[in-house]
Amino acid sequence: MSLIAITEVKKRFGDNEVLKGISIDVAPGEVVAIIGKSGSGKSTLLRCINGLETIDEGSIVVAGAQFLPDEVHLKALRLKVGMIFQQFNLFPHLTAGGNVMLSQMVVKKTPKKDAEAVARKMLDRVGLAHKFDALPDELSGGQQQRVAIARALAMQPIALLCDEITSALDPELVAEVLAVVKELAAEGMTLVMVTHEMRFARDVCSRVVFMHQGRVHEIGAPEDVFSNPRTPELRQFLGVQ
Amino acid sequence: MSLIAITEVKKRFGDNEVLKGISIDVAPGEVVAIIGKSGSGKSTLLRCINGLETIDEGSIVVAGAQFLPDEVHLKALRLKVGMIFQQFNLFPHLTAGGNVMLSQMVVKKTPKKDAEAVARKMLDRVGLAHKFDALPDELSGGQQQRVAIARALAMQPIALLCDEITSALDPELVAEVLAVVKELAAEGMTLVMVTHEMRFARDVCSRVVFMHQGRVHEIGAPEDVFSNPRTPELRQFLGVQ
Amino acid sequence: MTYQFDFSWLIGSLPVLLKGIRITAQLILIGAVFGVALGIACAWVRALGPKWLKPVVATYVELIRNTPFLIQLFFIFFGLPSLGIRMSELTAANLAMIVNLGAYSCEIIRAGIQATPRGQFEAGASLAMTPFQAFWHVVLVPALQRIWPALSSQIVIVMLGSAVVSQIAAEDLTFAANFIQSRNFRAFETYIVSTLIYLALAILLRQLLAGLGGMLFPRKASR
Amino acid sequence: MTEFSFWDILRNLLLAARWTVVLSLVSFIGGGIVGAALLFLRIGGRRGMQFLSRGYIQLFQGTPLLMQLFLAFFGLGLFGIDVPAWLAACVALILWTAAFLAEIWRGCVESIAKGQWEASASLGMGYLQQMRYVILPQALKVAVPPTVGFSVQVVKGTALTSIIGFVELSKAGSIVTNATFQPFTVYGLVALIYFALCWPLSKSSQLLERKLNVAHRNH
Amino acid sequence: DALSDIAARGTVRIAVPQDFPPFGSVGADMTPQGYDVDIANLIGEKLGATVEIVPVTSANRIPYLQTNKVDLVISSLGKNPDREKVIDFSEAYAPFYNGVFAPADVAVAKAEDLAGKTVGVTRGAIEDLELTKVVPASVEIKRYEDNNGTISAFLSGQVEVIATGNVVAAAILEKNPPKRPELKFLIKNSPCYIGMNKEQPALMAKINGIIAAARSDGALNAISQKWLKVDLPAEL
Ligand SMILES: Nc1ncnc2c1ncn2[C@@H]1O[C@H](COP(=O)(O)OP(=O)(O)OP(=O)(O)O)[C@@H](O)[C@H]1O
Ligand SMILES: Nc1ncnc2c1ncn2[C@@H]1O[C@H](COP(=O)(O)OP(=O)(O)OP(=O)(O)O)[C@@H](O)[C@H]1O
Ligand SMILES: [Mg+2]
Ligand SMILES: [Mg+2]
Repeated sequence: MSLIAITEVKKRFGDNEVLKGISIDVAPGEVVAIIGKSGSGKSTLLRCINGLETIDEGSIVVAGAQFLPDEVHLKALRLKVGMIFQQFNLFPHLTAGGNVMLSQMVVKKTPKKDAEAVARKMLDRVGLAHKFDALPDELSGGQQQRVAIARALAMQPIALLCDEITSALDPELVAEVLAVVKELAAEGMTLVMVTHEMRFARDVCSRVVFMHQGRVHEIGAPEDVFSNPRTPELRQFLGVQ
Repeated sequence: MSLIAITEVKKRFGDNEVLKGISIDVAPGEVVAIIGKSGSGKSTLLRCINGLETIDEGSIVVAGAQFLPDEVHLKALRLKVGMIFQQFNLFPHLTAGGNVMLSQMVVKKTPKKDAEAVARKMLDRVGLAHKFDALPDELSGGQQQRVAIARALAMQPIALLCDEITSALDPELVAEVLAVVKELAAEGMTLVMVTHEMRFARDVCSRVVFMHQGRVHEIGAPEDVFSNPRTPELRQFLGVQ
Repeated sequence: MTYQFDFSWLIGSLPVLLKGIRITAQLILIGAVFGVALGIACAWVRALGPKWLKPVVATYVELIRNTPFLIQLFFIFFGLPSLGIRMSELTAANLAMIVNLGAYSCEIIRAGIQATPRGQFEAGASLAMTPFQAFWHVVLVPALQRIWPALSSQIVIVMLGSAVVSQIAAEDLTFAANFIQSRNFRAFETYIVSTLIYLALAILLRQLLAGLGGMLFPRKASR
Repeated sequence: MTEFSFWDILRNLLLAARWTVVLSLVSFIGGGIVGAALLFLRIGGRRGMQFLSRGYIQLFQGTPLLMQLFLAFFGLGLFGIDVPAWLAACVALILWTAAFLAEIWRGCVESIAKGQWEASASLGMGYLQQMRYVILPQALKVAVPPTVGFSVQVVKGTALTSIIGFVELSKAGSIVTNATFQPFTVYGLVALIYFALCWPLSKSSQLLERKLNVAHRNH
Repeated sequence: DALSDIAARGTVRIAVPQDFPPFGSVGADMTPQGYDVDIANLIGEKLGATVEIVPVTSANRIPYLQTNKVDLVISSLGKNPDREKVIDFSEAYAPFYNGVFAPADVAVAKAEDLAGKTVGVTRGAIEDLELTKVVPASVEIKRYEDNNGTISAFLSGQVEVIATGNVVAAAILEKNPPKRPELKFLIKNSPCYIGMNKEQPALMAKINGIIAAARSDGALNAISQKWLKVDLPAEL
């Protein structure tokens, strides 16, 4: 059974139809890479899965529960699916530890002590146990992004959505973030990630989705997609003649 | 005889000695690339040459005239040496033409008509004759940077300092700016440029300076520096083992 | 100049002055705490609150910002009783200050909220927070930090503006000054002294607010 | 004793509002000129001048306008300078307005990116040239909304000149109240007239701000 | 000196109240009118000088005089030793009985009855100074900036009891207010004097002469009749 079932999803911004009927099923433990040109709708798709945008048609079912845009359903959905952003979006007024603790305490009403224990564990998992008391400003971009991952993990989601999480990083910092993601994948976390790191997508992902103009243009195992692009659009995108 | 003679220059910000005794001679018509890690003092060096920072020790002599930090000497220095910045720093309230005309009229008291003629010539030289009346806001980053070059050229400097002038540009716009610089070099302009474009440095420059921790760590012809890095620091910086 | 300055009255008038200082301090303390709280509530309404409340808050803010504090004070003290709402002059002064600061701080805080990157709000949402939780825990503190200097200035301005509450017999520092000079006729000396006290209070208040800001908000790492 | 009709009240208040308007205009224009001078001293002057202008701003922003008015009127008189109420009101309001405008404008000048100073310096311009041709034209644009916004404070500040016997709108309000015993009507009208004077100013300040922000976001 | 200054100038500047009917208030065209205004005009006439009327409040009338912004204060000014240290007073020119007023249903007959009550007065007025002396400590005195504040506070019910002049209360009554101030007891008979700067014997003599003449030729009585509706009391 699929963990995330996306069926014929359409999304318009005014007259601009950004998603033109997307269907993807993600099985538990799968790591799906979404690739495509700028403006093809990748971010919009992830945002719809997380309920940050409402969809106009189609359905999104996560772990058997249909997504509806009211507060109770949204909360339930977001407890299941975590999201990590390109711009990290750490809370600047809280320490790394505070960032990881906040939503546990506020949303799940976890007692402070337990939340702190979880936070320490999660920061350790991303290799930042020693930065518990550092403010975001005192961290490098790579470290900030790893804190953001720890923050999402602390909510114990069953899947993680990652939107170009290394694009805002200096080249030398990309590796440390990807290493963490790779480990998560190895541990069996379900991941849907928009990425420009083709190498990484090929090595780590179980499936690759190529989006083009609001549609799933090609989908398949990474070997197939990267070695045998069938459409001229994908070929052009990958830069192979 | 050297056009720019930098001798044992030291510069401190508080306790932080950023330049620890720099000596470089630049001959007329030379194109010098300065490379090095972030924080190694490259920008600070350029800013000292242009008198935007005062130096603590050593001397900087441009075209035979010693640099002293009073307004008369500063003005004389800056008439000889133009500077172009990473962030373009165009004057947003003036058109492209106005940007190129302003300093001629204000500093050199050139009559408006002559200044306009020079401005048109310079904008033409950077391929933007048709953008004379455009405001900076209406130009792409690459175009803005080319206007900045035209603006500096309009003062008829004997040398140009360029501080990472392509770093703030989207990749597709880098080429158009570098093309202009290449042409300037071919025409015999003396250039000192901080750059991350190794390929460009290798192709266009006559000498490459590798700065490390406030010192000139290696200096030489591009072939030598890039093909035969002698120090481990340069090797690491260039990413060769 | 024939006028002879005479500050001998100062000793005898000290209790009156001290009481005036106490009342002024008390007014600004209560005014600032509740005024800023009201401002936060209004800013929330304008940013995220229910639709029907927005025009109400907008009208309130515009009315207050475009009429003199003195007139607002007269309305509360002399006007409201005709609707059967009666209060002591101190309560009226406090209320007027809260209402006044509430409107100004609403606008200031709203500007701080608007400058918050959208991503902050979305990060909160994606961690399953409700809009209110995201506002309260994620958006508010950085927004307050951003506008703290502006808010501090406004609080000082309201403190100085409170000089007019003496008009409704609230016994603040200006009242003390007027009271003393109505007895000793040493108007200039009295006003110079009270002006200096106001200056000291303003400087002190600014320092206090700066200190409070340092306590409330994490220091940015210097880069 | 004379009876006041509603129209008498309104007419008298409106007549007094003329003085509020005149006083506001004079304070604002005068304050602008003095404020500009202060601004130059504050950011470009010599050390001593910077210190003085900072002290000035501290003093006028740190004491109630009420006290300033009183001291300007009676204090100057003490030194044998005979100032009529309208002059004292203008002087105090101008000095007070100048202190605030200088601070507002300083913020605007400082909001201009450092790169603008550096670019113009590297083109050989001197301090005054940079100010005149590069910084001020940009700062002026940024300064328009907060300046218009502050004009509202000036209009409201004129209410306090009643303390030195200047009969403007507020004072007329209390006088008329005392002759009619209708505080609710009179103060209601007074508030309305102030609102009618101030609201267009606040509103245009907001609109200008929005317009300039949009222009900023274009790039 | 002040008298020759006035003569040289040709105008005499006189401070009058603007918020204190019937001594000084405004007509429908905002011109000052009242007992004090008529006295000011009378004095101007006798001095042979144009009168420049300067409206003041009880809070600022003395500073006006001290800074030479006015030559005379005719502003229902009461005399007491403290004040006499700072300025000089002429002969009395108007009667003034100040008392304690309240609506009919408030039971007060003497100062002691005020215990525990709140009384409104105008700060710095003579009734403020006198009341402060005579009432028990448990009385709360609310001191308003000007008469306007005191009267508004009474009419809006912010205070139940006020201390003011009998004629002031009468003027209020005349307007049929929602609350009717009735005399409970008199505090003091404190006639009004004209205030002027110290050490001006020539001016003082001149003013006293004018007052004496007005008293004898009935001019003063006429003003009293006009604004107070009674004859000038004998003790004046
Ligand atoms: N909130 C919005 N309102 C209007 N249009 C939007 C909005 N968000 C996205 N769009 C439009 O939707 C289209 C797809 O945007 P989206 O961000 O999903 O693309 P993307 O594939 O993530 O691109 P990129 O690689 O640049 O991030 C674009 O044309 C964009 O302009
Ligand atoms: N105005 C300043 N005040 C204090 N320290 C400064 C200042 N400008 C630069 N520095 C410090 O000087 C050092 C060198 O900075 P500089 O900008 O010259 O480096 P750079 O080589 O140009 O780096 P990048 O490649 O990042 O531009 C850095 O450590 C920086 O923090
Ligand atoms: Mg995207
Ligand atoms: Mg640099």
